[in-house]
Amino acid sequence: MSDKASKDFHENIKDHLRPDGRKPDDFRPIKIEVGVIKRADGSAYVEFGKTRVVAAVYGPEPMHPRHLADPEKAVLICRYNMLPFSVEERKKPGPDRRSIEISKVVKDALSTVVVLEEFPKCMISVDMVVLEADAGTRVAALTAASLALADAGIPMREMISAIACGRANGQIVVDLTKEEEDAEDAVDVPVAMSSLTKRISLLQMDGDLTIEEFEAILDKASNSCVKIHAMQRDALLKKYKKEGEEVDIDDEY
Amino acid sequence: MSDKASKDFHENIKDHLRPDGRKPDDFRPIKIEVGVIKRADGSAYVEFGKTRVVAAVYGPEPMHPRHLADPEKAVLICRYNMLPFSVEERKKPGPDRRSIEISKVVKDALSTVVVLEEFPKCMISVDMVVLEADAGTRVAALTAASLALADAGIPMREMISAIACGRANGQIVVDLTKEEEDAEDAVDVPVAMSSLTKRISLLQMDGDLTIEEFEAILDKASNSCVKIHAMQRDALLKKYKKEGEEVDIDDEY
Amino acid sequence: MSDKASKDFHENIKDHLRPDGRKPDDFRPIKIEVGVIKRADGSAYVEFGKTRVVAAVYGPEPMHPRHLADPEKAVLICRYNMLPFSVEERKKPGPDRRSIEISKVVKDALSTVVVLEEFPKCMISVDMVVLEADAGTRVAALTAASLALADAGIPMREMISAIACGRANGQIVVDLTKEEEDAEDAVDVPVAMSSLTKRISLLQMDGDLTIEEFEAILDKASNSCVKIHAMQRDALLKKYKKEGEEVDIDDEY
Amino acid sequence: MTSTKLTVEYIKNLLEMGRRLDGRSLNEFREIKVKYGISKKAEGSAEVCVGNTRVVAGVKMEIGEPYPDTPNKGVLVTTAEFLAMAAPEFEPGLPGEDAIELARVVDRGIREGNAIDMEKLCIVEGEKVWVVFLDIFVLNHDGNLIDAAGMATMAALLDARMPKLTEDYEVDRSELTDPLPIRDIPIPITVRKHNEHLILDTTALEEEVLKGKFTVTTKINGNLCAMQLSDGMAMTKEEVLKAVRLARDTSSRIRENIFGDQLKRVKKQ
Amino acid sequence: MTSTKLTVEYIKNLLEMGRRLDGRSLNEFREIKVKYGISKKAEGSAEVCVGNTRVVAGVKMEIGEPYPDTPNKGVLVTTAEFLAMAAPEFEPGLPGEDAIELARVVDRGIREGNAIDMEKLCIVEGEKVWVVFLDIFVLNHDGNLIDAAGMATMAALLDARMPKLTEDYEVDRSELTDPLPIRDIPIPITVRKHNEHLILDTTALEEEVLKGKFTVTTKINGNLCAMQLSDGMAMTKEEVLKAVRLARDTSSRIRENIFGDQLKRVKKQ
Amino acid sequence: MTSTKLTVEYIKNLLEMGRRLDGRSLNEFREIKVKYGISKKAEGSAEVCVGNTRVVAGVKMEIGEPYPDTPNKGVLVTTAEFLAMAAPEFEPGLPGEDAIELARVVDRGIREGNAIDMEKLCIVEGEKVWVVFLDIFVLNHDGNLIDAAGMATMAALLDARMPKLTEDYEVDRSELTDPLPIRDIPIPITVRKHNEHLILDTTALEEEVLKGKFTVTTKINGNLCAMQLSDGMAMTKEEVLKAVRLARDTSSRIRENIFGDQLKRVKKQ
Repeated sequence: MSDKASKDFHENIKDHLRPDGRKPDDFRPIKIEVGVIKRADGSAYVEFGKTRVVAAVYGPEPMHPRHLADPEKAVLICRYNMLPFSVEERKKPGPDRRSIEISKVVKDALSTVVVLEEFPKCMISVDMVVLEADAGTRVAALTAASLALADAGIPMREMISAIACGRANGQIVVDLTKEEEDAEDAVDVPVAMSSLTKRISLLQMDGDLTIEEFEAILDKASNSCVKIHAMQRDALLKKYKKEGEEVDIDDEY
Repeated sequence: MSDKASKDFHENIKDHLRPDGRKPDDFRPIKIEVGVIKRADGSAYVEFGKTRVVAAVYGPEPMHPRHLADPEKAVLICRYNMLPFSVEERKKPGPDRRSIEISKVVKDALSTVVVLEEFPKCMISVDMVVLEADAGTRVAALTAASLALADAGIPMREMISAIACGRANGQIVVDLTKEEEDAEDAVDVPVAMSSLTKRISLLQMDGDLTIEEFEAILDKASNSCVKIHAMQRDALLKKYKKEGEEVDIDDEY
Repeated sequence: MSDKASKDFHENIKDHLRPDGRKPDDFRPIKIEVGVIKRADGSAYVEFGKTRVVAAVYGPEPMHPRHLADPEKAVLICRYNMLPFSVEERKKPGPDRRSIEISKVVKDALSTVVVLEEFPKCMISVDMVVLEADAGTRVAALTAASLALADAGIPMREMISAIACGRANGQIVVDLTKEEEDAEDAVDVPVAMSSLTKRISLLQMDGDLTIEEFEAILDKASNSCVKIHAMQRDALLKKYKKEGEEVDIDDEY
Repeated sequence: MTSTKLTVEYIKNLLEMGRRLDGRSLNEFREIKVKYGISKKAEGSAEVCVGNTRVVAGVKMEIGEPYPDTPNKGVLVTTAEFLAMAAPEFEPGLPGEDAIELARVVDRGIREGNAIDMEKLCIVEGEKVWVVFLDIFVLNHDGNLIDAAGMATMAALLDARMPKLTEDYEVDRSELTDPLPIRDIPIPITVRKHNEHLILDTTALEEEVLKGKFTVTTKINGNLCAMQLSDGMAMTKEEVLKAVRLARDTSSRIRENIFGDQLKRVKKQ
Repeated sequence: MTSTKLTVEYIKNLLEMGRRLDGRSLNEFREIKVKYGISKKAEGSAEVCVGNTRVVAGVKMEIGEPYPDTPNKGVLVTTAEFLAMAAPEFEPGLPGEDAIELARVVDRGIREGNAIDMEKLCIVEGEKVWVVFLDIFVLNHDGNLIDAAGMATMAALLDARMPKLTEDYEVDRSELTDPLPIRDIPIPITVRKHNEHLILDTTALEEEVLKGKFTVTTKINGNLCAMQLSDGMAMTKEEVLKAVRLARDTSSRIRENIFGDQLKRVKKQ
Repeated sequence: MTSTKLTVEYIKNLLEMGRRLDGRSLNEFREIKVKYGISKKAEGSAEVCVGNTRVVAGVKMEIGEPYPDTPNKGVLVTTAEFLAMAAPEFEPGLPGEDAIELARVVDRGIREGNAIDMEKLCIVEGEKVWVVFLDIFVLNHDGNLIDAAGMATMAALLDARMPKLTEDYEVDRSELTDPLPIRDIPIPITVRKHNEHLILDTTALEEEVLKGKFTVTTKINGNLCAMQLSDGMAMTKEEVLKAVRLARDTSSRIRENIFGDQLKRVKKQ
């Protein structure tokens, strides 16, 4: 951003309080819990305000159907689903085009950190279920999925944390609600970043942004991901402490 | 049932004639025929009044797709289907949730008597088609399926006979018609019983019954199954006589 | 046809010009091109007036799923599809009953000339896509498919050429448009004929024809197929000349 | 060589001598049996057996909208299913290409042969018409399915009576009124070929040898109303014409035999 | 012998002595936990845990047309899905026969047990009624799914408040009004059998041994409103009656324990 | 090592030196050819070739209901299919996740870039609006499908003329009237990455090496209207911003080159 543009831009933005009383950089109340689905190899629950998501991991296990196996690495299978009663208007059960796309970008993001090469011919399944949706479900799902993989002991080079930032009611804000997403000028940018190399692996946008606005959003998002990551770590530690195990979580988690 | 309750209960019930002139314990005209589908390994036709069902059996043959084979026993596959023109309002062709459930309970019932362990990795298919439906299609289908299995020479520990009993127009009756099923107080209870050990392997109910009423229905149903079984035996004997074969039907059939 | 009948019949027919100014035996402007889809093993484009079709061939390659392979010959797979915007009223994407039937009759016709026995356990796929539809799409598709197979170097005993003839506005005509197909008395008869043995391998009809009329249509169709074949040959030669290859097309093409 | 292959070879040899396994002549049909009213819940229904081939068909009628281009005509919807019980090679599931082809060939025969007076099925032009559902099921497959299906469909149509229409255009099935308005009785006849021989009414075993088929549907007046060559058969022009004539003559004979009574009724109109 | 098989053998031996792996008596339930309002977007929702089995259910309401034969009643639509996350053996995709059976058994209990006063869901007779969607999801499978699903569904129904209806019959979800009219609290109880023993609330491991099941749903007054015997269990008449009584008594006890407060409210009406 | 693998290695080595197999520079596009009106039956249609990549798109318009939350706007429906003919690795059947992603990314560009003035497609507020169907088909896949699809879609929209609306709100396709109201020309540009290098317009072979992609769609005024990072690419913040600028500049250049005439028309409004 040029200095001039940056100055204009920041002057236009007033740090007024948001509809739910938050400041621009505030998250909604976040709750993260690990190990919530007993039968699964790993699982996590993530709550961003009224957005609530459960993720569970099975694997690695032999790929089936077998002809889809990759001889060089594990196949990562991600399924994001909203429960019919998680939204205002009942959603028909089963995947739709939106959920297929979200499943794909979540998988694409996770595949940048999971050490798939360690398990040729295998599959690792990640199921994400949205219990209640109030914006930010894909980033909550990805944050939960990343934790569930760690909980399942799947080797990862680093952790992934995700949050949506954007513009609403004239200012750049963090962790938008559905109400903010419905604002006239709203733009929502879900972003995922890795914990060590700080690389962005999920990034979507639709709306109308200048490059300067986008840059400001990206800044806020990457700062936010660092904070989310700290909460993910805490949740993992909490579970392992509870289980009375030797706590020795690698740096990347 | 306590003696008191039983007395009250039976006094309340008057053995009046039914809409089609039958007495409470009367079946509708029943017609049973074996060997009606030439290409099949076994088949049967059962008619309870205007309810008409054909069943045919193929197998045992190697299970396909192979990965669904059970290394310890044959897989029993049952498919119950109503033809589109078998009911008042045309039914769309193909399975629906109701027919999937009926296929399942019929399979569950048959699996208590068929000696599946004798054919590991195989499948035995039972197809049932309702040509015309006037209540009692699942019990007619199960009665026909059991015969078709016998006709196909599939080893069975005993035969299965089935009938629906229930309450209609204030009394406990046998083999309800659709008209009776539509009565204000109607409850329909399909029941299947085996021929030797007299064990119940299909039992469904929905409505509102006291335990005493249910007990009376169960009594009538088990008596009726004994009679149905005699007719099944006759039909089998008739076929084998026709074929001029040595008639040597085992006791269980 | 008896002489009398034939005379009567031909007198009834006046060789008046058609809605688009063509004479009864005239084709619409025909354009044929070979090698239009670069990734495919063979491909062709055929235009009969405003009817435009692309066909592409892949194979022979090992059949998958494997359990559908034929140990004695290659399996020929044909898929005919209309793009949603190829017709007046948008067609939902994906196969429907009409396109499944057309795919089948095209496959049946091609299977009379392709030397499938040379490639046991293999598959040869023929995809046909209708870009714009103005009657005669199946014969254009089959004409293109036959060329695409030749372009892919798949051994064929002879070439197949196809055209629709029929009755419209009181006379027997060649290569009907949609407008002619909508005439009160219209009957459309798609016909495919092979190049050497002149055998008919696709023939469909629905409408109302005397045997005499049908015979006249069949005559026109077989004459027309000979002309179509010449154009197919030219298109093949043109491609190979362009490529600067030694031109040595077998007689059957 | 498996026993099936041996049989197939044997059938081939017989055909070359103009003979068949069951002793019939090449253009002789098996016994045809028609049973009407196999489901009282249908507006019309019938079962047709051609030898061991067994097909049922039913007619159901509902109120629906006409197609925009035929606002004053009823709508015809035909489906067919080869039930898994009908042959070991049939798989359950959605109708495959053979069942779809059969339904469409039978449908075109009924439709283009003007079997039903579709204009009489118009209730309110452009708004409400009768929709006729024709559902065909193969119970046992012993060859020649299209012909059997065509006859079963025609029998079900001839059996059909229209349900009562209430004043506010609802269907009242408690009362059936007039017969369905039938104008013609098109019959499909399928011809197969072995060398120079044309063969009718093939059994399932014979169809192992004779893969290709050519179906010709003809009306009462001998006109052609539907044709379908398929399954990989190639015929010369002369063979096609010979087959068409054979089919027309056979169709006429069978129509007279199995629908003789109804034929008089239909012709009178 | 795999470790699972060993466990299965061990469970079998224990059952023969009338004992269970987790020390419970044969007709003893695990701890039941109910959590209401797990999705504020639903008209009603609840999660029920029975031991490690975890099921969520939600109620959504829309405006729709009544069935022609019940023009003055609302419509109930029940679906169930065994989420792939709930057990390694569950596959993603359309609900299988077990999930369909569960949905239908729970539905029949709610429907025939008159849990909802369906007449109060009529808006304009024959034209507009409330459609109640009951969606059930198994999050973790540790056995006894039907009972847990039945309780979760009942809890979601008791949690539900009706959305506001605008003057032109549109749903206004910004405001929830009265509770859904609940008339009864039917509870399904599933009985399994090992030799002469009847067993309640089985775990997933126990269900490896005890394949067959018999579910009995009873109303507040002790009347039976739904039954389902399935999964290949054969019982004598006497066993059936014994199981029915056991289920009825257990249902009554559990209803009192987990829905005690609501029970008073419902009984008062 | 297979020949493909060898090629892949060779491409990798070239890219490391900032070079490409076909001699282009890293941010150089192949020749782009646009052909309008490939189906006269469509309201608008076009074919775009980018090198050997070949994509067709068509516009069909129907009358439908608006979404409740945008009662005064038309409806846009975008589908995409990778035809089996387009590449040996494409399977027939329902669109897979890649085709769905492409359709949704292109759709968001058109929608959020305000390519169409959706308010002009309102006929009767809250009741009747034009539904615009955008159908995209890949005929030959030689890489960079999203960009080619975006251009083909935009070309089809610019080609489109609205059908006539009769007095009783029926579509009369015999007469096409005004052009579709186009307000902007958003163009998606996809950036791939190899080490520090950003690469544009990759071929199918290059995409064997460069799996991840980042698509940025920009409007005439240079604003961003859609982005999508996917296929397993991880970028630093700086790389993202560099890619966004590269995409914006390229988009502007290509818009001018292939839609120069229309651009003037659109800007004038």
